[in-house]
Amino acid sequence: MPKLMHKRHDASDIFIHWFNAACWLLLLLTGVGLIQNPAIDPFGSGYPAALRSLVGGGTNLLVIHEAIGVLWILGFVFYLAVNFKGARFFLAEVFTVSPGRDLPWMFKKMVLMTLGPKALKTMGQDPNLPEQGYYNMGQKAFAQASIVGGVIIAVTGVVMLLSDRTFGAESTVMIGWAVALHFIAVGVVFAGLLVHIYMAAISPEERPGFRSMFTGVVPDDYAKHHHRLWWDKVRTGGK
Amino acid sequence: MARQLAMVIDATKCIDCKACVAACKVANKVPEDQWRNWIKHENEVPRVGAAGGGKARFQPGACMHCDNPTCVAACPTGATYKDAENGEVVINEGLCIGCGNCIPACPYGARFRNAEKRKADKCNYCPERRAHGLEPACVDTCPTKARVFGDINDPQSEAGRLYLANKDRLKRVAALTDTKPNMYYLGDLGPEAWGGEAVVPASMVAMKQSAPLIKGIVALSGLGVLAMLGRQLLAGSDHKEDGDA
Amino acid sequence: MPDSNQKLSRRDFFKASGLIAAGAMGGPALLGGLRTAQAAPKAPAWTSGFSACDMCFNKCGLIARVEDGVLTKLDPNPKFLKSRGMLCARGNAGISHVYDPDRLKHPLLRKGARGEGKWQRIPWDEALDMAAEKMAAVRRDYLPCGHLFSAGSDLQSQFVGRLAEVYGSFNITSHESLCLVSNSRAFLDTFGEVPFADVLHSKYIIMAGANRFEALVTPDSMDLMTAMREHGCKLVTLDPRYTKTAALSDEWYPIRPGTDMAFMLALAHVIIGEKLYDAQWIAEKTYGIEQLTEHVKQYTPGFAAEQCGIPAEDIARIARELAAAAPTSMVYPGRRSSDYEDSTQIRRSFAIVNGLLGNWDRPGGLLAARAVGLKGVPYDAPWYDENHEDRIDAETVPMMFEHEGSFMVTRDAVLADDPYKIRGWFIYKTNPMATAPNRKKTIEMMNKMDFITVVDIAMSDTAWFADLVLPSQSYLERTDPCSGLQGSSACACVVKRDPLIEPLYESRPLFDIVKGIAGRLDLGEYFDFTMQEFRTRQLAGLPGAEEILDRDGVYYNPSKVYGIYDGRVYKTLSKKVELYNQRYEQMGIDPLPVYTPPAKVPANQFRLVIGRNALVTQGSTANNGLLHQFVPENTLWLNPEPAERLGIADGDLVEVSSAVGRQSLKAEVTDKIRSDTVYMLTGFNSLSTMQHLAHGNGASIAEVLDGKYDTVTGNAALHQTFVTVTRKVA
Amino acid sequence: MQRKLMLLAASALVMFMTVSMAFALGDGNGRKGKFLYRKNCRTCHNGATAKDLSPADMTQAEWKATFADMSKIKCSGDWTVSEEDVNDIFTYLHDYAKDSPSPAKCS
Repeated sequence: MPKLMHKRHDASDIFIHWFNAACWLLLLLTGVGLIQNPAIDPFGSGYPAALRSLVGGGTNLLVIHEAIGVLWILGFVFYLAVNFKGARFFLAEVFTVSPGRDLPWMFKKMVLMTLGPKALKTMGQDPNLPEQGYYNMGQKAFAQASIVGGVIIAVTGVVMLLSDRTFGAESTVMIGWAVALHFIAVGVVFAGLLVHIYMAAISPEERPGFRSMFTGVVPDDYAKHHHRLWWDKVRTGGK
Repeated sequence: MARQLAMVIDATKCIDCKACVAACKVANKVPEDQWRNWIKHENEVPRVGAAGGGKARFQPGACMHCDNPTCVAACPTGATYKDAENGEVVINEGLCIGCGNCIPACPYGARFRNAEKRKADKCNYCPERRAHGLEPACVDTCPTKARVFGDINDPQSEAGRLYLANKDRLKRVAALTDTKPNMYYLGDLGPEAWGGEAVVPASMVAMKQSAPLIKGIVALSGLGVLAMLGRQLLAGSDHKEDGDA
Repeated sequence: MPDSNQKLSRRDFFKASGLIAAGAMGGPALLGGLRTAQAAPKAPAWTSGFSACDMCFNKCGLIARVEDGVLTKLDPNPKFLKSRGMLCARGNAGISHVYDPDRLKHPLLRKGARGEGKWQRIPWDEALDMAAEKMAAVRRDYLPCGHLFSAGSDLQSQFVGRLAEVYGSFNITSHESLCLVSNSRAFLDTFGEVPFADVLHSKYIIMAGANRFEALVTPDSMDLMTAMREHGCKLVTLDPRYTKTAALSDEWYPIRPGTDMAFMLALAHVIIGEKLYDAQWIAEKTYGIEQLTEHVKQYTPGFAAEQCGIPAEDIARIARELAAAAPTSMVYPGRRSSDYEDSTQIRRSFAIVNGLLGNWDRPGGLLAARAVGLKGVPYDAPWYDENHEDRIDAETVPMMFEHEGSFMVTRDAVLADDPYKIRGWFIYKTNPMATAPNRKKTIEMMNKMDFITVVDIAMSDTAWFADLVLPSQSYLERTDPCSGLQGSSACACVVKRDPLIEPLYESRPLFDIVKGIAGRLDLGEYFDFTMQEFRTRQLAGLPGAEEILDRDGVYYNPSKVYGIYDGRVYKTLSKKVELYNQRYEQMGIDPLPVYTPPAKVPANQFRLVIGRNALVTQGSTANNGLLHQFVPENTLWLNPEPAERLGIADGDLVEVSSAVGRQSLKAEVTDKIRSDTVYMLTGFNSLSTMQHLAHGNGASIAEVLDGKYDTVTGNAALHQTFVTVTRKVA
Repeated sequence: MQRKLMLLAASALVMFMTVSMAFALGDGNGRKGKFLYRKNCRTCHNGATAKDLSPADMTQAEWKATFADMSKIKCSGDWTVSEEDVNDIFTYLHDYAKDSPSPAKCS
């Protein structure tokens, strides 16, 4: 008898996720290649120099980065147009945090994943995790960071794109800050990204979750165990 | 010996006729009311009679292609860089987006944001003219030939000859920030220390200060992931709470 | 270089590679294909052509760079020795002159009242018909001399003179009688020729009434710098303003305006008194040393000190230093000398001191014109018995230059219709409305005319008040005749001009315009040649010159520099350097310059003096887009002491008013000018609103200057206007 | 006798005429003189048939001397110009003589 499955993601959700991932990867690669100043080089100036000579110069690299950036933004605009309801649901879920449940979950999960349940016991903490909704707090934290960060990156990106197309000398202060914020936002979100990739794609317990980012459905037991509050609703016919 | 394109200028010969400034504007299509080069005045106080005669000096100048270019240090993307081959401080107009960081970072005010191209702009020694085998526009047109351009490390070039012959008494404009400028003045250059201070915009300072923090955060989360990965691989067996499918 | 700056502009890359799709996959093929070689900066494809600059009279040789039919840069011609291989700021700004958006585009006929600025575009044939018809009418009603012709310093101006002569009019004026005729007259009547200064080899130079490091850049400017910095030449500058020349000279004295003659005669007093001159040269080559010795006894250094405001011992010392450096020393002849009613005599005193130094025709001194070898192209003009006897300004001043005339005297005569009426005016590339003093009189003069035709490149004020305005071509769009130029010790050379770009709009060269008019007046036979034919006849005596001109942009005649007068007589009555001028004596003019102190500047008034700046050519470049950025407006130089007394701060708007007119402009309070003198640049605040940059940018000096003239030559006297300056309450 | 008187009177008249012409010479119409010179004299004095002659070849004094006694001028015999024209031609030659104040252009 086939296992009971629950629908977790629409097709457009899946598309936008992987679209975002692909763009993020390319933008990161080219973006870091655009940074060439010893004071702020993430990996020293070797990488940018190599990448630039690969694509035939900084000019081309910037054009590629800008093109993908614009594509990335258009992708989200397209997603919003196609599945605005899904987007609203996603934002609602991500930004509703119940401190009582979510924060302890976050702390316990971090300890569990690194030091294991014994460490929690020695700290006098109940190793069982509070129940979580559609998204657990880790997912919510990263989502929040990548959304806020993403908006900053997009806005500052557009400012930089328009800088030598429409802006006059009086706006160089704004453009300067756009450069700085772009750099910082990418850095912060990237930090979160590392954890996200591990948790979602490598950590064994989230295998079903990972698969759901392709199939869109999750098995009943996974849902019950990982997202109890969402499982209760789904079982009784909710979403 | 690496090449260093530079100018050796005899300010005593300058008559402030603005030919070099006009020629530069035309040759490089510099927009209205923007300039790539200049002639600095000392506010010469009129001195009557024999005593005070002949002291006035007019000092032609432009971007000095410094050895310690504070402008390059302020550029996030390396759009402007000191060319290792001939010592020129170049602006790659394709890569520069006109963020303007480098402009206040030059203590001599040699940079500006080109109103038409909306990018950083400064003297680049007229590469198009040099490709035609011509001198930069300002050097070519100077009535008294006060400006001499060339590789100061090449004893055959006129600039080199002048540079090496007067090495000990050549003077350079001083600024509050020492950028080691490569514009050398023979004899009395008139105004000496008019250079200002290299000011790095607050946003760039913020970026520089935030870089280590960002690296720290990324490193931290990286460690976290490694820890989790380590735990997963080593202690994979002991927490099979929810055996997957 | 790590990455080539080959400019792959984003837009084409963006469009061409359809990157949006490719970017998503990031295939290696795409990335590999973009690698570009480390190309050197691409040399723009430009063609180069020789020409001669026309932004002032110097005609410096230049090389124009043209990129697909568009002028992009004017470079100096390194082979052009007269300009010492340089091109000044104005020369570089020639491109903004050619591509000035305010340039005249097609023939315009006045609608509405004169000066109202209403114009109607008409076709060329109709315009030429009208010009010829109106000229014929003037000749019918007022005889041929009833028509006035004026032309600026331009290679084609000689054809305006030719048209005038074949039309039958003797009345030709030019800008020379607003500028240098006094100086030319004085040196001509002393040495028999107007000299060129061999500044390069001079050891001691007194520069009075000239400002070679600032007013304009001539061969002397470069030579003076080389002489001072490399040959140890000493420069003494006399100028009421602390100009850049004063700032760079070894000694500067803020001489009281109008007292230069006292200074020069005091120099002569010392040189003769202390026998510092070369007695043998003076005996052999000069005439009148006895009379001069007697004459200058009264002009002691003490006397000059009191007049000029320069210490007597300095005057005496300078005289001795000047004589000690003779013959390689000089009182710099200069050019513009339209200053006082006795300017010719003032400049005679300059020439006489040079005569005492025995520097004529010798290194470091004053040089005669060198043979260039260009041939004239004579023509036999018709004769009209039905005509006035002589020029309208004849017989008013004793020594007027016959074919330069005197604009000032002509203007008065036209206004008085005495001795006869003038009702037609043809003007080419000169702007008396901006350069002649007392602009109201010039307007009155224009209003007397039945018909005025102006040929110019822009709507100057003179064109603004004309009836028919014809668009002329700039110097880079037309074929010009050859011209012989004097480069003092460096060279004597020939230049020519060929078109470097297609003519803009419906502009035509003056030669074609004049040829069209002459044809319509049945005078075509005097213009039955092309410019090329004209040039060939000019170069007849110089075999191979045309090829060399095409190859180098200049042809040098290896003519003698010094000793031109060895064994030749001077073109004076005594056939010698006339310290004492016999012809003056015969004509009742002071054979030796007699000093008369200038009028005292009335209380709380100022003397307005003239001066130039190498970025402005009198009345013709204030609208130049590039030069405007250097000098957007003119200002009134005012000494701090009177400024304080009048409550005027630097930058305040002030009103300058004289007996003839008033203007307002910003004050520039500076200690670089005497307290009894004020100064402003010429050529600003045009009435013509079709010159957007030059309209309303400061003050027009022509409106304020009073219109007196030199009693010997009729040259304008531009330093004799007293003005009051008051702060303008905004 | 009467013929002699007549002859005497005629020669006196001619003498008077030439002398007066010498004194009357000058202040003619130089411009017309240029035209007349070109029309009448230049045709021969173009360096081919006769010496290339232009005003600047002699000084003002030399011109005066030449015209003082016109009979000495070789070609004066075949002049077909009026007295007044000769005076105009002389004025032109004299006013533009080698030592006349000829100006310089603005070069």
